Amino acid sequence: MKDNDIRLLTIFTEAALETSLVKDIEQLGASGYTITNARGKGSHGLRGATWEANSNIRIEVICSLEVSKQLTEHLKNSYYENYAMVIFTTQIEVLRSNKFTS
Amino acid sequence: MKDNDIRLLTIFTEAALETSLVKDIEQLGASGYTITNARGKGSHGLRGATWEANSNIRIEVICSLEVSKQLTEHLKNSYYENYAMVIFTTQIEVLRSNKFTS
Amino acid sequence: MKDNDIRLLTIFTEAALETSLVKDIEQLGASGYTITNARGKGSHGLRGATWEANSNIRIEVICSLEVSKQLTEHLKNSYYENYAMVIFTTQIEVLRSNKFTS
Amino acid sequence: MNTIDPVIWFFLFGLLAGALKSELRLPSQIYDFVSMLLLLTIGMKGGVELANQPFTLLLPQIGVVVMAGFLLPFLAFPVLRYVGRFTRADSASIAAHYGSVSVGTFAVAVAYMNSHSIDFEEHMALFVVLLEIPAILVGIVLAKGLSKKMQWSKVGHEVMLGKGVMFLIGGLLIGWLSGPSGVESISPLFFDLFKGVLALFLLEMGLITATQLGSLKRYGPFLLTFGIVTPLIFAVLGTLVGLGLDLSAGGTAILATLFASASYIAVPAAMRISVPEANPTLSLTASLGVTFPFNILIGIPLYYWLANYFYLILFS
Amino acid sequence: MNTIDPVIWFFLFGLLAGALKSELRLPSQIYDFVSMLLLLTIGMKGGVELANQPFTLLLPQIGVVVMAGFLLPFLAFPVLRYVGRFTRADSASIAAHYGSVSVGTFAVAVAYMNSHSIDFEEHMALFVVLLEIPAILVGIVLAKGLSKKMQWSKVGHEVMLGKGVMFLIGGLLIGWLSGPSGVESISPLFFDLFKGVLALFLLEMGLITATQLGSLKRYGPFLLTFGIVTPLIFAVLGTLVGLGLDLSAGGTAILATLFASASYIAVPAAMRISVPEANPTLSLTASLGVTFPFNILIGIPLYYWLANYFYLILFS
Amino acid sequence: MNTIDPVIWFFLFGLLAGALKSELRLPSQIYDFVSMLLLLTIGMKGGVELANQPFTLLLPQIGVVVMAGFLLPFLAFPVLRYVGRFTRADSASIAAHYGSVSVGTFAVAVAYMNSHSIDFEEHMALFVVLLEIPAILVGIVLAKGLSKKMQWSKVGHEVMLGKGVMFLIGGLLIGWLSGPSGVESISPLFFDLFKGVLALFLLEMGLITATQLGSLKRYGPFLLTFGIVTPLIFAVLGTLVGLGLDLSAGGTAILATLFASASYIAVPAAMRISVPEANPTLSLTASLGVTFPFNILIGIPLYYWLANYFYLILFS
Ligand SMILES: Nc1ncnc2c1ncn2[C@@H]1O[C@H](COP(=O)(O)O)[C@@H](O)[C@H]1O
Ligand SMILES: Nc1ncnc2c1ncn2[C@@H]1O[C@H](COP(=O)(O)O)[C@@H](O)[C@H]1O
Ligand SMILES: Nc1ncnc2c1ncn2[C@@H]1O[C@H](COP(=O)(O)O)[C@@H](O)[C@H]1O
Ligand code: NA
Ligand code: NA
Ligand code: NA
Repeated sequence: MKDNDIRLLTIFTEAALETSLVKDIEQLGASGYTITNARGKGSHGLRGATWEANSNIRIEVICSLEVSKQLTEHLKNSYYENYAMVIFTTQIEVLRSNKFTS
Repeated sequence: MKDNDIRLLTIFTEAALETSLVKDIEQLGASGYTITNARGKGSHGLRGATWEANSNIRIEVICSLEVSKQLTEHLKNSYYENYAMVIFTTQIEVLRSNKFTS
Repeated sequence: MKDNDIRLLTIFTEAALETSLVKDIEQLGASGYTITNARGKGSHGLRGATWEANSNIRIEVICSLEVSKQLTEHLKNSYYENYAMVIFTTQIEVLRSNKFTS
Repeated sequence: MNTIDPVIWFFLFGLLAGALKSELRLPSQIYDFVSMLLLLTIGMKGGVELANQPFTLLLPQIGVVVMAGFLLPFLAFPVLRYVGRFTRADSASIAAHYGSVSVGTFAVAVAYMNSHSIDFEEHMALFVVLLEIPAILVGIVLAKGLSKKMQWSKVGHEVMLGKGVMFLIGGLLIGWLSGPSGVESISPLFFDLFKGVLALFLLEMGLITATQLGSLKRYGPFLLTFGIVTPLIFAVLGTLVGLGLDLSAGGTAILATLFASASYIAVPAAMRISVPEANPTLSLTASLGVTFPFNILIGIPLYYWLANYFYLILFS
Repeated sequence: MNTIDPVIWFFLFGLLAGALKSELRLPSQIYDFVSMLLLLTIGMKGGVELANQPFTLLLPQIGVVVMAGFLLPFLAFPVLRYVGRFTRADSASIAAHYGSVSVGTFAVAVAYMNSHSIDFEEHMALFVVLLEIPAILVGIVLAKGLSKKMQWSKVGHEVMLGKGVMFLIGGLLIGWLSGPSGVESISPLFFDLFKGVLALFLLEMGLITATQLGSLKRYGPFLLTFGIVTPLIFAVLGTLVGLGLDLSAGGTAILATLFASASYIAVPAAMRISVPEANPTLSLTASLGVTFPFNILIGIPLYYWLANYFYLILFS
Repeated sequence: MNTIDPVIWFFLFGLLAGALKSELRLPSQIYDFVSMLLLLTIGMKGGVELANQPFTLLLPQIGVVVMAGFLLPFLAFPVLRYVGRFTRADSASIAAHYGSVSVGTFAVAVAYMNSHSIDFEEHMALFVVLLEIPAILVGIVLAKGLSKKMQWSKVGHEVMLGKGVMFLIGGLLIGWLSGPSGVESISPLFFDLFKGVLALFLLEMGLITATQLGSLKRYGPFLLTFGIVTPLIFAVLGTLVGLGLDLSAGGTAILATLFASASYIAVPAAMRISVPEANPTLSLTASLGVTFPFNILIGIPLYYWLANYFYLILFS
């Protein structure tokens, strides 16, 4: 597998989904994830992180192109309709890329 | 409009500018933004987030190439000279890209 | 030097390394860095940021391709074996790129 | 002027600061901390009281209150669905908010009784815990129907183990197991600071309420009306139940306040996960933007007046 | 040794820990919280005092103090511009810092008076609020000129609604509206813990001051001299004003301290937005790196001695 | 039931909530704050006591305790290396954890003595500071050998200037310099709230301990045995040392608790930097997952019983 098959999948979404999404990410075969707290605005309005209910998180998953596609598809079907959520992928070069594609 | 016309514009800057920048971002037609707290160092010295006055933020805006150019131009003219600020763009692939280009 | 020689180097690692890594980054010639707090999971297990000892940080360094290679090499040799650490680079376009390559 | 509790001034100050778009904020972790202290302390107060009296004596009251918790959402739901013309999910979600209780409102009611030297049954705190949960379950059933597919264990987990409920129950257990003399050593933090902590909490509630006012305009007069009329009706029910359970006037007023209050911590979190198609803005606008300020500014004194009034009518 | 207040030891400990490059830090939200408690409490103290006495009696004092707030920056500006050779923006910004006041310094002065059982007028807290703002407006005019283009409404918003000023004013209003008996219920948090909260605040201030020492070296002897001489001169002016207003020796010393102190919360924030071309490092180095430690370690006792000395000279 | 301290109930509640995978959490900065208050207060208590008695009288005790701090890791190391079959780095790191002390355990021991009205020497807090560091140095030497290449100045910096040690030493100095009357003004925050703050700390410790239980299963019975037997043996040593130093029964029990306790703040941080090849999960599983709960639930009463028992045997 080539280096450029590695993607960084980034999700901006509601903090309330953290437990649920982490489960999904692990089940769909990603080797890990990184989460930071965030605030923001989008089509679901202002989410200013004043309190839990309107806090966002920012999840990053380094994974193979394939897993990234599956994850995106799954998230789109499960959450996109009812939750504030944005998903995008970036092409990256990662050290020891095999760690993320096994 | 094609997918690869979507950009992720990232800004590292002083926390004091948050209100001001959010206004600019909305006025220049971006559909949203995401903000996280940060600390760092650059040509304006150490900004260690010990307190409000030397805290940084990290703003991400997903937008069309065009809006990204206008935003960059505007931020450069309005803030670059007097504030700690770094701006860069990344090429990304975003789910439902039309949401960010309308 | 051309614009596309600029890289964004991102490091996900243990919060305990912050002081040490900042020193390395400066010594290897990067012009700055940005740090955010994070939590996550990887081959070293869950790092949930419940307390200092299992908190992560997310370091971003904008630098020339060359510096990014040197930094990656140095970090790999110094920390990769014994610490939870992930490193990757993204191609970016940065405003006033000469600021980061001098 | 001095008859208004200072904690209410904190709320109004927060509201004003929010309306003026000031940058004033309680740091988010401080807000979490302050909420947590409120929940733990209220739980502990209830627990200490439980340690003071035979549990069995309370059983009838407990039974009635829990039943009320299951019934209240059924009263609100049809109004929302057929008068308000909300979707089924939205109606169910809002009904769950109003069937459940607001811990912050309870704390203000307790502060009101204390500062007017009105006696009340200390075990009212127990009812906060009891009323928190049933409405959530009813809300989910109203939204989804009673299908076999419902993952009740997941829902139960979500509801019982959410932060709000856990801190209340934890406080209750700790207070009960430690007893009145046991908690003495920790009372400087949990009990002596309580009113000040409540003040900070209300400051932030004022700021949050201010952010709801925008959506209030958008969702129009129905939510405004609903958010005032429902607590009034529920308070009357609460007053009757309180008198029926032989509570003091103070205790009756607090029970009325609980019936009248709408959740904005435990229920929104549970609904977001279990009924995701419900729009959280609707329920929060009503419960936080209308009912919460109404209750703490006007409701509580009114419900106390009501309790006394009914007392007079019924018992003299 | 026991005559040094423990809160000062907290400051010195923070300074030492910072100088040693220790990893010691107050979590940022805790620092925000602690600052907020200081501001609210100081505001409330002033407000309670306002409730105690007819407002009109204070009007003359208020008038004089506000006028002083407008005048002080004009004294500092030419020195900075023509002796210090700073740019116009930098001179204006530093002048605004020194014309305004430091809430932390005020709190230490109050602690000093209390621990030496020195009486002072409790409404001094009101002057903190009054002196906070005028210097900011003067600073902006000094930097930009009095052009018609100035967006004064935006500036006013920025200045009045910044966190520091809002918490002070909010506390003042709450204290005033609640009165002395009203605030009693929240006093365990706001008043009893005050000194301990001040200790934590000063610990962090010590850490922050330590980070300024580096830039102090860079910007050389002028800032050092300015940061010591200005408070001394302003303190003499404050002493004269205090005696002129018939304040007690303690009250006079506190007014002198206010004049002598330089802002590091409200003014930096306002200048960053309204006079962005001013270098914030310069003003913070002077106000935090020099004047703050000078005032709390040496200034306050000195100003109290000064007040007594002038008293003797003038009134005997 | 009432004989169990409420702070222990907080720990058990945290443990339960963690085991149930509830979302309950102390916000991270609040946990930092709460730890910091514990460390500062314990340091200050020790410092105030130092101010009360001639330092020279304590010198023999100090000498013995520091020596013990250097010796204890040497006892644990061979067991870990040759019975537990851990790598040299892991054995050294775990030995350092057990040679050092746990501030949380100390605080619970003090709370235990207080709530049972048992007298003890107040300067025990000084021993916490003294026992914190030697084991770290020994651990590093055990892992790396005594090579000339060791950057001792870097290690010393790391160890002395880490947050835990700095707050303890800072508190000690502040308490010592301020003296008993000096700290009075800050005692509402630092001393009156202490037990409540400890309760919150233990709640979070319960949650953290629960997360260690998973790894406990993985690393099997050796760590479990080691984590119970080591404190028992070290406690006996501590009891003998305490009696040899002529401490009271309460003081002896606290010294035994210190010997028996294992660090989970200062040592893990130092080891992570100085002995990176040691697996931090192993030492934390043992110290947090086994020894900490064992000590606070069973150990402390047992050590007090032990101290009395030895007293009887030896002195009657
Ligand atoms: N154009 C955008 N650029 C950056 N972040 C966005 C954008 N749109 C939405 N977001 C983030 O994604 C979250 C959910 O978006 P939405 O579902 O559009 O409300 C928002 O709260 C923002 O944090
Ligand atoms: N080379 C860099 N890499 C990553 N972040 C940077 C870099 N330079 C500056 N920054 C960030 O951008 C902020 C403002 O930069 P500056 O205007 O150069 O002081 C800094 O405080 C850093 O957070
Ligand atoms: N596949 C991944 N995607 C995103 N972040 C990751 C991934 N793997 C590891 N990380 C992050 O990098 C840290 C260290 O990784 P590791 O050394 O694999 O334990 C983790 O705690 C995560 O925050
Ligand atoms: Na209700
Ligand atoms: Na001044
Ligand atoms: Na030990």
